[in-house]
Amino acid sequence: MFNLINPDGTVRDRLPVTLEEMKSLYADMVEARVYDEKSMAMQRQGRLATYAPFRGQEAAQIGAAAALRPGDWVAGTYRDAALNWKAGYPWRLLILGRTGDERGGEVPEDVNVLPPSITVGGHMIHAVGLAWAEKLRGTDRIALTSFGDGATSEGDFHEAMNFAAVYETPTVFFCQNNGWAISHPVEEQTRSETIADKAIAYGMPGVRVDGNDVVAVLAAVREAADRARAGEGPSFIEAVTYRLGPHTTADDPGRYRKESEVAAWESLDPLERVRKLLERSGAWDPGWQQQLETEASNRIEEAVAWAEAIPAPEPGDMFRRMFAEPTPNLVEQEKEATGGG
Amino acid sequence: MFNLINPDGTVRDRLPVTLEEMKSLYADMVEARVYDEKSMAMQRQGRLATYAPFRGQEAAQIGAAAALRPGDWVAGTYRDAALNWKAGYPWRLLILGRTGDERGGEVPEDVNVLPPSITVGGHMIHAVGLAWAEKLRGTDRIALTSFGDGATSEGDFHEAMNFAAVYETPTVFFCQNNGWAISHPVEEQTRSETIADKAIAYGMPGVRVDGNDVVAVLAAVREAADRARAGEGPSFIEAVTYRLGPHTTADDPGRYRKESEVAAWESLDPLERVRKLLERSGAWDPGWQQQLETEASNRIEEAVAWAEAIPAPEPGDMFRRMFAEPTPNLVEQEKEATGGG
Amino acid sequence: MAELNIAQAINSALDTAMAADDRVMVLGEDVGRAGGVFRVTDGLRAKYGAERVADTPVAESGIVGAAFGLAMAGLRPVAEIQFLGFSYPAYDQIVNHVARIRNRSNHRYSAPMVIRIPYGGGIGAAEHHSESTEAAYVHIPGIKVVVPSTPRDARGLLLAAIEDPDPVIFLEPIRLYRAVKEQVPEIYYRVDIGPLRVEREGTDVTLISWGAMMRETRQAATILGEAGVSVEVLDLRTLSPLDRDGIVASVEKTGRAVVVHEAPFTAGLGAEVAATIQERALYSLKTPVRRVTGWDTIFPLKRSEHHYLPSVERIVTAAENALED
Amino acid sequence: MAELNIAQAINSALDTAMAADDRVMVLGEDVGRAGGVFRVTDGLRAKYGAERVADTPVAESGIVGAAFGLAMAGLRPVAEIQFLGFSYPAYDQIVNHVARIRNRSNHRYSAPMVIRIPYGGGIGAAEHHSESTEAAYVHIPGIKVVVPSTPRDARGLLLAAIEDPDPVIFLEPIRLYRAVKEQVPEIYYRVDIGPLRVEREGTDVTLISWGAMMRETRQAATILGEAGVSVEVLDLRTLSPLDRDGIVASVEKTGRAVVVHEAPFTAGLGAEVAATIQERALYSLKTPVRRVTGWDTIFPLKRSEHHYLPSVERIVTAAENALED
Ligand SMILES: Cc1ncc(C[n+]2csc(CCOP(=O)(O)OP(=O)(O)O)c2C)c(N)n1
Ligand SMILES: Cc1ncc(C[n+]2csc(CCOP(=O)(O)OP(=O)(O)O)c2C)c(N)n1
Ligand SMILES: [Mg+2]
Ligand SMILES: [Mg+2]
Repeated sequence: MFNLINPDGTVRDRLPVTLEEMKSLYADMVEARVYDEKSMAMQRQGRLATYAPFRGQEAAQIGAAAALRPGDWVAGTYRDAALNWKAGYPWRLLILGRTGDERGGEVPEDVNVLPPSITVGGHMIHAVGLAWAEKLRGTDRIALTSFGDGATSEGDFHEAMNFAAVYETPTVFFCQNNGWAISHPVEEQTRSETIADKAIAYGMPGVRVDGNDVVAVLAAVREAADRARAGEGPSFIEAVTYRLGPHTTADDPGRYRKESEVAAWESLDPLERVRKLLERSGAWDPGWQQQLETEASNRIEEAVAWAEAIPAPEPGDMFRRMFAEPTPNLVEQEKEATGGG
Repeated sequence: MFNLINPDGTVRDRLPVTLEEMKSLYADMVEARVYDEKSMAMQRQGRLATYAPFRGQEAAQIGAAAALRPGDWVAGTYRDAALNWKAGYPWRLLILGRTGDERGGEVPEDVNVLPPSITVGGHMIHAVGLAWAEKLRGTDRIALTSFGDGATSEGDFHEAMNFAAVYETPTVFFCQNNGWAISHPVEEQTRSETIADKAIAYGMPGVRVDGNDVVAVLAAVREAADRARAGEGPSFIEAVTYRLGPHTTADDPGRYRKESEVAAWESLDPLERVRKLLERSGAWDPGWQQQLETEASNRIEEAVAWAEAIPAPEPGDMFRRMFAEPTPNLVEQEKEATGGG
Repeated sequence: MAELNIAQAINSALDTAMAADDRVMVLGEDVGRAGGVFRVTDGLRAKYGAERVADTPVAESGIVGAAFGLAMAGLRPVAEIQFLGFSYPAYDQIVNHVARIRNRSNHRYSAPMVIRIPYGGGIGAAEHHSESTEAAYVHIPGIKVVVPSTPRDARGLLLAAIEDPDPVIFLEPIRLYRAVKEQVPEIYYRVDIGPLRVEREGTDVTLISWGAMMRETRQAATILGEAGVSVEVLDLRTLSPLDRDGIVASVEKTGRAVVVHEAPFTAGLGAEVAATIQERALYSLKTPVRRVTGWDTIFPLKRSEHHYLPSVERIVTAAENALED
Repeated sequence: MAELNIAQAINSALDTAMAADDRVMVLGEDVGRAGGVFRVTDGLRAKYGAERVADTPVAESGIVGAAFGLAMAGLRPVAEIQFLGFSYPAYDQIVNHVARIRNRSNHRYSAPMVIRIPYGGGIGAAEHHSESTEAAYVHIPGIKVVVPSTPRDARGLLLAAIEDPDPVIFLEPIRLYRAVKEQVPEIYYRVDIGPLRVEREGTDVTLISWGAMMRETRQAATILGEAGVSVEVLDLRTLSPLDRDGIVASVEKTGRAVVVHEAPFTAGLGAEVAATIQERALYSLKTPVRRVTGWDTIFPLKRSEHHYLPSVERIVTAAENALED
């Protein structure tokens, strides 16, 4: 398994990033964690609909997104808030979406991130089509699709991998193997040696990387992205990580996994190892940490305030976003729904 | 690629079959070819609905079925008439089915072959469920599913392979790679080195065998079947063969493949190599050939006569095979359809 | 007798069926260790083991296809699809294989299996978690579709579905799982697949619904009743095959009907009910059959779902309009 | 003008669209080298190359899902599914993604794509090759469904569908592909998605159908006409959104309607048509709307097909019964 930074913060190998880059990756992971913690709290207060926390997967998500360029496509899941944010999806819209408002899916025109996919498996092929279009148009844009270990059991995973390989689309398949598909452990999901091995079935390069090592993830995804931009086709990356929290705020992990397993992974925390590394190089101190957390917290509070200030949707809204032009049928139903009819 | 008998009829290795067994495998292949040729002719005369010939694939189909035991399950396709027949599905019912009569799907109670699957990909998982049931019941029955190269592109292939591996069901996945999915060549269907390689993605043993070598196929399938019966789970076999005829009687291969390619495969004919081998061992002469063909022809003509003597279906039949007991709705509709209502 | 809600009644039916018949098994995502995302299969794995209560990979087509094979081989699988919106990857297996094997084999093979699927909105869930596309299954010949709205029907219908020699889709009203409790017999009993249940008798207007919308329909009936209207309420319970005689008998009496569902309006099951009524009871109809349904939109997210789901008010108004003619 | 049958008209529309707009591409099984199993895409690969006319692996979900990505990125894919019975593996992609992205992203993304699907029976085909499950798509909000019954409509509707900013399912009546020829304009023209076509005007009874069943419906109209009945014939052409005003206007005039389709009876689109008529024109109805449809059975194989497909006689009889009331 490809890894560069050990859990204790020592380094395996020369790092492909500068100290400044390390610091900003760390800052991003801190901001993501603050978002995750605030979201959990808000959900408990009833201010958000069900929320799927990514605690423990910050390195995987920030590292992957850090390898992308503006304009690249991203198709991720309900658990990829950190990845989507780093790729340009504003916190405020992610939060608005989580309040249960479709307007949260209206990402800015200059950001090519898709609204998070709620169905498992269906969105990977979209990143194949998106990348295929860029290839046909001759741009150097690529598409990254993020998904979990469980998603690799869906037939759509197979079709997406195969289409990408057959048409040599510039697609990066980024799998966050976080150990569980809700209550189903990855060992029971498949009998392949590793998930990365599945790439062999498609003649696609596949690598297994320490998903809690932000620099290793960044390096692996960058290599895959470079290959894609160079016209060398798709790649598959298995980032081995762990979901420290519940599947969603509606889930009770106590029913299916041991606290000891969680504790073991807590000790592999993706933020802590970078903190130690930075500290050792004199680039971290508690003051800076405090500052990072406060600034992140402020930005997210602003986003929350913005999202919660958005007036409730109008009864007519849902009719007006079905088609570019509402059909007569929808016009009629909107009238009826809004008392106009 | 695993192979025992060379195209010229010389032998690579000690054969795991007796001369008598060789002779009966040859006889079966001859009978299958006679059936295939008669079916093509009957279809042209308008006596059969569309027909999918298996010419060139006799060794794969007879070899695979020869490795099975009575009671084993078989889930194959529209092209697997020879395999199904060898597994116990009577010619007369296969022919009745091809005339466009559902009664052709009513296989004898003591034969566990499913009616041929017309959809591509959907039936493989059925063989997983069937085998799973036998495993749960503790019998030593297995299930073999036969499908083409094209079927491995369907998502259902992936889910079937994965379920079989995860639950260690006694399933044999038998892929007849005949080079084409209608007009789509296998090289364009996937980028994996071989189709057998796809088994790696499921931690399943996968072998590539000369599909025009009936003994090699028999040996490979028998090994997989033995493993399954011993509780060692599923296996995947890629039998490399070729569809010498059109995809179906409605197809015109001239639109997508070269005659030279067909000619090259004609010289690898699965029957001819066994004939030469038998001849060299003094176990074949033209008289015997004549006898085999006449006997096969007679048996098939009998089956045709039987099928064509079956009176036309009654208008009410379709209503009575929807459920064990027709619903009131169907009873009412049958009355209406048959003028009774 | 035991005081059970719908989730408990289903759990109890599964327990009873598994105890009575060792061919019965349960498979699906998170049905084992977790006991199902709605806890409907809670305790079954502990009691019957991981082989008979199998957690599956996330692969709906595989779940249904494997259950189909298990059923053809003589077992009685009860497959769970986590939400109706996740049943679509299995649509091909259901339509092209499960519903067809008896016809394809002229009775030689059959698929005695149940597909349990929670459906419907009202809990502020994420996208795809509030679907009510029962019509897409009712239109398919070869498979039965049932949906209970009470604990007693839930237990009896599920036991009947598991016994049925043919495949049955068993829809479970998510927002009613824990909403209603009633006394449910603990013995083995069946609620026949087919007949609707006249839940309330009346002579002025017939309210027709099923599953989760029965709650609003009942409330509307109460309001109308208090206003002096004699309301008949039908709970269809079985959506396929439809109890046309039961529907027609009621409308011939009342001459007015309102059909209520949360699925989109166009080509929803309400259309079939209305079409049937005008076909067989046109001359009894004093006024058009009203359809109170979801809109032809995507089921909205939490902040808008109250704008989408048919309200008690809409049902009452539809009935009042019907009564004015 | 050129004398074209429906298959040729569709081929011509694809050719015209690809020549006019290089964002348009075609993908599907056997659409390239083979020119499609019905030869509908014949010649396009030679003319526009393998990149714009892509043969795909046998993977319907992949075809639709990839086309969806291509469309979101700004291309105009026209995906072909070989037969309607093979569209079910793609049902999830169509229902959960293609039909929803505009709503999910509040207009930020859209899926301007066409899914071409041959449908219907009558050619003695193998199982799954004769499906007519249009209702399962019409019920889904967010996607339009059209089906031509003439070469002129086929070409104009397909050009309109390719131009449409939203996804369109384009159903092609297999048994009419080569059955009818007519003069078709070779210029670029559109047949609007939405309005039905009054194919024949009359005052006694309205016959309503679409796609392949238009042939039997026309023949029935001729027979009735010769018997002195004034028949109005509607070709719906667009199934979603449904032209309710057009249907109602006709029945208000005639007071009698027969809706004809080959899909199974229960919850077929005929139910929606009948429900709409009784809702909006009940007091004009002199008699119940009749439904002449396929049965609630699996579409049978060659030897029984004629027992399943609605015959001209059944349509004539239904109209005559309507006229007797
Ligand atoms: C098609 C589909 N089936 C089932 C579900 C319910 N579900 C939501 S998340 C999940 C598990 C996914 O696990 P994984 O892919 O590993 O992602 P993770 O949640 O671990 O990030 C399931 C089964 C779904 N959303 N979509
Ligand atoms: C789900 C589905 N999609 C498409 C088809 C149409 N079709 C019939 S056979 C075939 C090609 C199958 O090729 P392969 O699996 O290699 O089997 P072969 O015909 O070569 O034996 C296709 C696309 C189908 N029958 N089912
Ligand atoms: Mg996971
Ligand atoms: Mg093939």
